Amino acid sequence: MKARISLLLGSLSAALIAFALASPRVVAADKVDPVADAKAFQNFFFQKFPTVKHEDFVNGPYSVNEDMKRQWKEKEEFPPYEFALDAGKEMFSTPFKNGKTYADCFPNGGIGIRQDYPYFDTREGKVVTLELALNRCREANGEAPYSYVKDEMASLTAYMAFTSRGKPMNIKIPDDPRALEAFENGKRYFYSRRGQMNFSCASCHVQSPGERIRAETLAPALGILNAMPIYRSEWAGMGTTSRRFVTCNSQTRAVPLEPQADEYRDVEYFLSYVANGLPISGPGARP
Amino acid sequence: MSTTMSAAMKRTLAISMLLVASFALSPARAATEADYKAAYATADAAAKEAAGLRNQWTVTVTALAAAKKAADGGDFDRATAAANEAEALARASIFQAYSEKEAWKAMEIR
Amino acid sequence: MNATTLPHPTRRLILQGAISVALIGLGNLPFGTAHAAANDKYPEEAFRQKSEADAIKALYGKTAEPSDKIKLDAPEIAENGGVVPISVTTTLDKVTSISFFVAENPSALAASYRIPDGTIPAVANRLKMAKSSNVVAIIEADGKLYSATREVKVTVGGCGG
Amino acid sequence: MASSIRVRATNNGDVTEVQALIQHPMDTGLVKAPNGELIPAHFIQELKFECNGKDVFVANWGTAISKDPYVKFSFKGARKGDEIKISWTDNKGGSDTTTAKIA
Repeated sequence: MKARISLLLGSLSAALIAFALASPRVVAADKVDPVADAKAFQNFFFQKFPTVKHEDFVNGPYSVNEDMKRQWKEKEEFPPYEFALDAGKEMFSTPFKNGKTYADCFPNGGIGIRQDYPYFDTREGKVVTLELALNRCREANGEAPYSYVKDEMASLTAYMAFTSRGKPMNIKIPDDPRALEAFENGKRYFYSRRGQMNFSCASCHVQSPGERIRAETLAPALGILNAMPIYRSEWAGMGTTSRRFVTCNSQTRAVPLEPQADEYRDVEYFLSYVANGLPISGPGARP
Repeated sequence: MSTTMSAAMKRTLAISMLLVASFALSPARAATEADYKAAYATADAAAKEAAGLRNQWTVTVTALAAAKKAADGGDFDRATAAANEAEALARASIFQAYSEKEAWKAMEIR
Repeated sequence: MNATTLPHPTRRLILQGAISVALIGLGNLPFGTAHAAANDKYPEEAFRQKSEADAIKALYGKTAEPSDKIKLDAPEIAENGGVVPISVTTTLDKVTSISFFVAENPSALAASYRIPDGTIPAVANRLKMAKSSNVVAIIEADGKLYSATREVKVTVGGCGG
Repeated sequence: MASSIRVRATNNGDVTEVQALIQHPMDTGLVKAPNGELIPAHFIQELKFECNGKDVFVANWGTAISKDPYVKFSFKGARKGDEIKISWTDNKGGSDTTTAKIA
């Protein structure tokens, strides 16, 4: 019985791999051109939703669904992330045991800089996200790092995002082949199907934004991280970018990677870069 | 441009689903502990390969756990079936990882 | 059960306490001992009722008739069952109480507001809904009860996991 | 620690609009914790707003009120600078109170 199964398996995958290789879509590895990618990416959504103002894309599902926009406007009068914002402000000014504060770790004291994150660290040769920089600041000052998916990290990033509200996303790709590779790696992750559901981020956020998966309306991929961190009614709590990536993975039945894994840092780098110019709108309230 | 490709993708998904379903039905004489151990070993190896490709499926992990749980309970029929299912799922996720190395370009906004 | 000892218990209150305790023993309230919600006692009994009709009777002791002078605002599809923004406003006057009921919730009564005079008869709040259900707003105006109903669809989000 | 009650009261002419957001879990008692046990019911039962010595709004809440509850109402007869006292009590005897000036 065992032999029969592996024979069946072998022949099946051989046939399919042959088909995949012969398919017309196999192209030579083309040159990585982030500027062109960003332009194409933005134009795709501007044409798909001609009536949506460009800066509105940062409001996720609310930019493409009127009934939900009304519910959102009502919530924004007194948003549920108010507590996280106050907690973040308080934490930001509370000195560490060694007397230093987060302001000492960040340019401009950490105020109004969220739009520059994530950035490519040429010394480390990797993408550094705001959440990673916050934990590195804590560790450099002898404090224990926070969980990437829990409230403390969300409160800190909520306050830093709030101080950048309205500023256009401003992600830079230095002239460094490793930076281009990180951008390409992020793009590849964004478009690759995974999990038993066989979905990629693009299956939902490029092919069917504005449509519903049960109660949830899918947000367009353009500007999808501009509102991070978000208070989600679904979680009845705050969610960092890391928590969003981890939960999205498990919804497609893919085992999530560890928060701040290279793939997550690169896909955040890709998604933020293609949203350059669109305003920061965090912290956000979402379904 | 992308429509032909996604039809092909749908076919590969359908085939892998059919493959998984066929395992549940295959009639077998009562599986012994040895059968279970062999099935579990190959399933575990396939799952490790999938994890190495950073493309593990949650259902593979649950199927492996179900196999171990059934085996602990002495039900080697169910344990072996679950282990075989885990192997099939792991193989499907491995196949997905390899095919996506190129297939993702079809969906890319250009 | 609600044996909060009052500083100087009057005979009527003791009697009333005894009656409600006796009736609880019977399991249901054959006749409403509750009085208008206008008093400030927490309507424990009404919050325990499963069905909307029993909850209204326990809270107000009378039945309501629909009125088009009530504007009940509720989403057609709830963004999320845990946070459903519901608001009501009315042109009825002498309003003394506004309450919200979610028929399909484990217990129907969600909230009951006392509206002293001088307060505008309108309330906005965020409710939890177990599943798709009718949401009913009841307004007590000049001693009579009026109602408005909206259906709100609720389902989980996401694609599975 | 800051109060659990956030209030915004704005007056234009005769009508004062009051919004309140309260930090509270509002557990229904019907939800299972990750370890499988039921999280006991823990919810605000009464929320009272007083202004110039008079109750202007009293809320009696059950288990169907959202986590971090929000409520909005308006009332007449107050002026800018008047003070509103807000207090709540929950089914476990917990409570909190705060005051807010009408802007």
